[in-house]
Amino acid sequence: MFKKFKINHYINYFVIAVALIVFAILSFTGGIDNSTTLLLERIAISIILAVSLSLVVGFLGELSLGHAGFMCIGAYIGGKVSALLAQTGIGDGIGNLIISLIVGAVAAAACGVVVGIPALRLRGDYLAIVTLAFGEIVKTLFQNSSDNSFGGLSGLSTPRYNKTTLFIIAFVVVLLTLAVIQNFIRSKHGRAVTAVRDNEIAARATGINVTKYKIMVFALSAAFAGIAGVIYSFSQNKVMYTHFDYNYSIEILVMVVLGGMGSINGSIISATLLTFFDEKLRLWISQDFSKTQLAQFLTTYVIKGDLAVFKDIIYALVLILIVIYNNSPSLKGLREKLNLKKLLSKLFKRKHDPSKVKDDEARWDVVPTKIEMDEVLSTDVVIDDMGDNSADIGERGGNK
Amino acid sequence: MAKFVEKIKTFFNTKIRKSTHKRENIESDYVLETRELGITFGGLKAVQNVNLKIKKNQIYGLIGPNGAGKTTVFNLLTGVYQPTTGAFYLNGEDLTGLSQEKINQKGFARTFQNIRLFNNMTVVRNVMVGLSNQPEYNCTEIESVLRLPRHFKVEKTMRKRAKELLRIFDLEDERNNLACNLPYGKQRKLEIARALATNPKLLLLDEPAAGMNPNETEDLVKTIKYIRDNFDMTILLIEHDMKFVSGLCDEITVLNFGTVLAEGNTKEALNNPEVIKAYIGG
Amino acid sequence: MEVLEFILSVIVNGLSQGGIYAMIAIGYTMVYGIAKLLNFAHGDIIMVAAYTIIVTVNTSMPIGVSLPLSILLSIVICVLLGVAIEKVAYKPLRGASPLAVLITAIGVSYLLQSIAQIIFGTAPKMTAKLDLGAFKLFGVPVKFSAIITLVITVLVMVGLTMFVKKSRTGRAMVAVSEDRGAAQLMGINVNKIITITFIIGSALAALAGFCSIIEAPSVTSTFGSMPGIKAFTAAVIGGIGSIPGAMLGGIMLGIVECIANKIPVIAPYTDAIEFSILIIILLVKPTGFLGKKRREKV
Amino acid sequence: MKLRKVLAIVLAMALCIGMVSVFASCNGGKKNYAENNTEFVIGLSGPLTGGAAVYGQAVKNSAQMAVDEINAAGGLNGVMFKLVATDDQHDPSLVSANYYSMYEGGMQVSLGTVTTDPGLEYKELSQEDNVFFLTPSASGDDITKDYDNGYQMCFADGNQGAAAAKYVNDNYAGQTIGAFYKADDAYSKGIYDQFMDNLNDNVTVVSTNFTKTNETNFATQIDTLKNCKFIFMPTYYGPASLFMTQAKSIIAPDAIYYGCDGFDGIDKIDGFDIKAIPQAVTMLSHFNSNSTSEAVTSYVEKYTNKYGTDTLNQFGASAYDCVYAIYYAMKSAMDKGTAIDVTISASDLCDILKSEFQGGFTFNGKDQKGAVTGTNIKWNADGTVNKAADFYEIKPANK
Repeated sequence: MFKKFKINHYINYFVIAVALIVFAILSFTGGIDNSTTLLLERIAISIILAVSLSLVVGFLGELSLGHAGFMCIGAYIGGKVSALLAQTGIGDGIGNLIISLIVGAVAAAACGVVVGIPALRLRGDYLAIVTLAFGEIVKTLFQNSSDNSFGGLSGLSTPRYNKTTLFIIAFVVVLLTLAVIQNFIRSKHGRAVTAVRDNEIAARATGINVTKYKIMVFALSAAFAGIAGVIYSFSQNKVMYTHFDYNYSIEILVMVVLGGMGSINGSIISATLLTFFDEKLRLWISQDFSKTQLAQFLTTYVIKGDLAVFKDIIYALVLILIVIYNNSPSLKGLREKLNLKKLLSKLFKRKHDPSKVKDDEARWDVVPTKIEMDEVLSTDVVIDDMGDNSADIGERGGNK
Repeated sequence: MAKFVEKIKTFFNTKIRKSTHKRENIESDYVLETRELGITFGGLKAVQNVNLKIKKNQIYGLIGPNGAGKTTVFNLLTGVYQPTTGAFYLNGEDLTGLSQEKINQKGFARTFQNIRLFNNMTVVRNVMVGLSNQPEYNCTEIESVLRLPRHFKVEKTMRKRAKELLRIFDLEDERNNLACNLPYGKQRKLEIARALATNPKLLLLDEPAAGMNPNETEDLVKTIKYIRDNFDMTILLIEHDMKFVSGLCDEITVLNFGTVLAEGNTKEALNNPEVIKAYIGG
Repeated sequence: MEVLEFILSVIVNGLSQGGIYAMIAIGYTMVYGIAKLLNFAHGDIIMVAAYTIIVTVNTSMPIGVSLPLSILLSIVICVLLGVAIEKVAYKPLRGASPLAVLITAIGVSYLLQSIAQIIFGTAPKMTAKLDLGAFKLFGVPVKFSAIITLVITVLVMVGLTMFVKKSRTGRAMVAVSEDRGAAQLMGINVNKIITITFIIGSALAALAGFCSIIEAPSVTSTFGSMPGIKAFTAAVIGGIGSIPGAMLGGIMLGIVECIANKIPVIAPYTDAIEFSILIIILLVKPTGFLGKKRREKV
Repeated sequence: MKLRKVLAIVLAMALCIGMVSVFASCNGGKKNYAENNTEFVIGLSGPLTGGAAVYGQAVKNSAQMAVDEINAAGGLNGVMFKLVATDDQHDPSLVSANYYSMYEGGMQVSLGTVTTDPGLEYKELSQEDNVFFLTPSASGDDITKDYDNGYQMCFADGNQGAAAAKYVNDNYAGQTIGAFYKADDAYSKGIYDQFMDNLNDNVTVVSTNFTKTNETNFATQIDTLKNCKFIFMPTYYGPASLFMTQAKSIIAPDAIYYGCDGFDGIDKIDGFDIKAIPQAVTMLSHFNSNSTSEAVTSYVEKYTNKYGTDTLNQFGASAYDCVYAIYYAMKSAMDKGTAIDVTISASDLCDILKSEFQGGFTFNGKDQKGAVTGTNIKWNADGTVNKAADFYEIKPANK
């Protein structure tokens, strides 16, 4: 049995668990500040969001811009349940937490199914705009809810969970998320999902139930986004709908893309780093940087707004540069020269030879994801739309 | 206005079309039998009145010039298109109107003219996807996610079976390569292996020898015969290469402009003057 | 009277708002059709145009000089900016995954917004010189700005349709959007066509910026994002890639928005209604109203 | 393969150790984070970027100006002040991070938040650690409720709404008036709700609102209000000025716009020519930048010289007063013999300031010459401010 244990499949659990234990010990011995626990909470939420979105974007190959919408549902429903439970005998302990997490996840998953249905007919950018629209609709609905249902414009008041220990729960949920999503991906079902991504028509012809898997993936991904939302609601006194706009969905997407689509570990790392730097940069610029001579000069002569804008500029520039560097076809040579993996393998004189790789060690998660434009554009085989474009049917031309 | 009404009518017609055919099983001695199979796109009759009768263990050829409707027949048989007329039966069981997935599960497996592999997956996993619907590899999502023993058992046996299939096609050494990195000929073979993995009763091969050199073609002929003999398989294939067809097929059907031009014994059908005329032109 | 007023104001305001959406949507749809990329920064070009116009108009020049100059200037700046964005951010990614291009576009959008904040600060920039007043039509006040927007929209649409149908470049654009590879083989310079697309798209965005400014003479750094999203919605409703589709989608969205805003009970749900319409239309017709079906060959 | 495993484990370990060493640099518990301070640290969380940044910047600039002045004059018994401002983008969910970074960075006293929504989060956090805050502009009624460590320099929304309702009751009985507010903004909605609650039944109100932070097109709202002669506008000046510009030729020229303290600064906006608005513009406020009082003119002049007129508004004026109020309250306590060391903990300083603010401390500006936002300012037991509000006619109707 132990022979089956593939360490490189579990390294991420290991790292997170070790980090969690270290921080938990520190937290109980009073070794970390509230600002750090808050940051850890945020990182945990980002990781859950990024990993769950990665399931849809990286493994199913569909672009979703409505992830914040699912999170919004989780935050509001879970927060409301938690607030109601807090008034009853259950109080605001761990029981409350578990029930709210489950209810939030189920509510979000139900909405995931609803979004999954259009995903059967639409692909690519069409689906992207539908998911974006979904997120905005959810936001608007909560915005216009009545004061005693979900708080409407003034937001929903939720009990704030003990902030010195919430991050521990959040990271336990991260581990759970990872376990479920990784195990799902590394099973025959995950293979089926990636098959649908790679070639939907062939997947159908191979007997894969595309409908089932698409809806399942959307529901699973939404459920974890909902869980992230519930944790978010525990970390706040108030849940405001404004937090869940499409910019937030895009932020999550950026984490997934920068981490390398289809790479769970990449998503984890980029979610951690982006959240960390987002926080630190914001505070650094408004506190330390603003005291420097350069900042004085800039505010006096160059910029009209506040220095805080610099965070956005740095973020935007880094984003553009990284994406261009990683994806530009003309920089391929440079990329290969500077490839870290290759450099490392040169260092250890190891050559990658696929025929010698043991079966179980072939990578699951790092795949060069490439969504072909035409494939994205096609709405796929919808038989009742045959209409009048008969010219392109049949095997004329026999292209490949 | 009239055009608009017409459009609405066709819109609803296409919706209703699915339900007009009532599935009825028949008595049949054939693995595949089609009756008056046809499809109309808009006003164009792409395929009409195709009556195929394929016996068990036959290798059956479907030939015809470009645009004759061969691939359309394949698409009809595998549920990509729904026929406007007629029906088709697998061992007498009516499969008309079922979804692609269902048809595959009933026992039709196909390859594609323009190869459709799961490019970003390894070779062995391509085949494992094909295996995943077999009852002996049944394992629910819950079992997989919770990593219950069944998951490991299924994965192990599936992988073993996949390797066996790959060995037949000389692909075992390539099993951990990404499918998109295989050379063309091997990609074709992999597609056949994947189709075979779904344990079909009828294998539909769409131009399996396209783009292969004579050596590879010869090899392919052997492999197809091997499949028929060892897997107890019935095979329907589309091909252009006459030598390939005459060396392999027991019977053929010749299509032209969506209608059947000739059918029956390979040699006789190929020597039919109509067929020669259709191929050479005139 | 009430009914007449309602109808008239819906027609005038809805059409002018729709016209603005249509002009932005055309930019989206053309770039999408030809360069196959979702130019998320398109909305921010409107913001740049709006800043340019307000800054120019606020100078001491008489309005008769500064207004035409500002329009001209905004078009020139937007065109240069659009082309620059294309060359710097999108061109290196030609042939890469569309998702990568989308992320870059988002980055460019953030960048433009932050730069605007640095240059102009966060306070809204306003002008008092662009008030065009209103007149009464059947007793209903109608703003001149709405009329001007309508005129500009009609001119742009007619002009663009003519351009695409009649001119060589226009036909080349259609060819590239149909099949880039084949167009290239036919001797069409695809890079040039893509640049021209960005030029036209940016110029239209500048005009849309002008129309928004005369309607509400104030601009902030996020001025373009919501109209951008709405226009993208319009482009998808009309069938992305189709120019008449973008016009149709834009005008439809403008009218829906105007009607929803007029009815107090549903006014808070305006955005939700617009987006629901999008979802419903896409579910019934997955390619939008006038979009082309591209089917995968099997 | 072995190498890879080893490498992976080593990397993982390195990452863990690295993270731990980054995070856990100090030991926690209920400790005094100010023990290494060399200056008194004043904290502030406000929208420095995003849609509401105008207000955040006004507060930050003015508070910095006041701090610089105090330091230039020798600080408090030789101890200088330092302002730490953090960006919350008007998003309550960013407040906790800001708060803890400031608190754990040595903040001893604070100006709370600039806007109300984040302020509600801030008040919960600050009361746990007992940190004193005097907010310049978070005017929500709930800001000072429940706990005793929060005070306001601006009028609470309820008071403003009630005052406006009284004015309307007195002058517009039996008539129809209009109201225009931002429905998802605690400030605007708060005043509006109180206004409606206090209004007599014989006044009919036509209400319209907007929600988007960056809304620039008010055609629909103007259309709704086009027959009103009196329009109550509890919004900030930005949207109000846009409304007026767009409504210039639609709303009757003899109509009156009536705003609250958020209106202040409306006549100073670059590109907005208030004289071109035919209607009268009036407001109820604690700050009028056109006032001739010495405190106001000196503040306006200094601010304009340093930061221009773009962000000159009552938020800033109020923040300027806040810093001085804290300064004089500390001074007053020291004069009474209470020792305030530079390393005093936030909680201890909070107790001192609370007893000052509840013990009859009166703030009357720099050198007792009158503050920018009022004279002889006192605080009620519930933390709300007690000062006079003035009714200003910013601009009379043309003709």
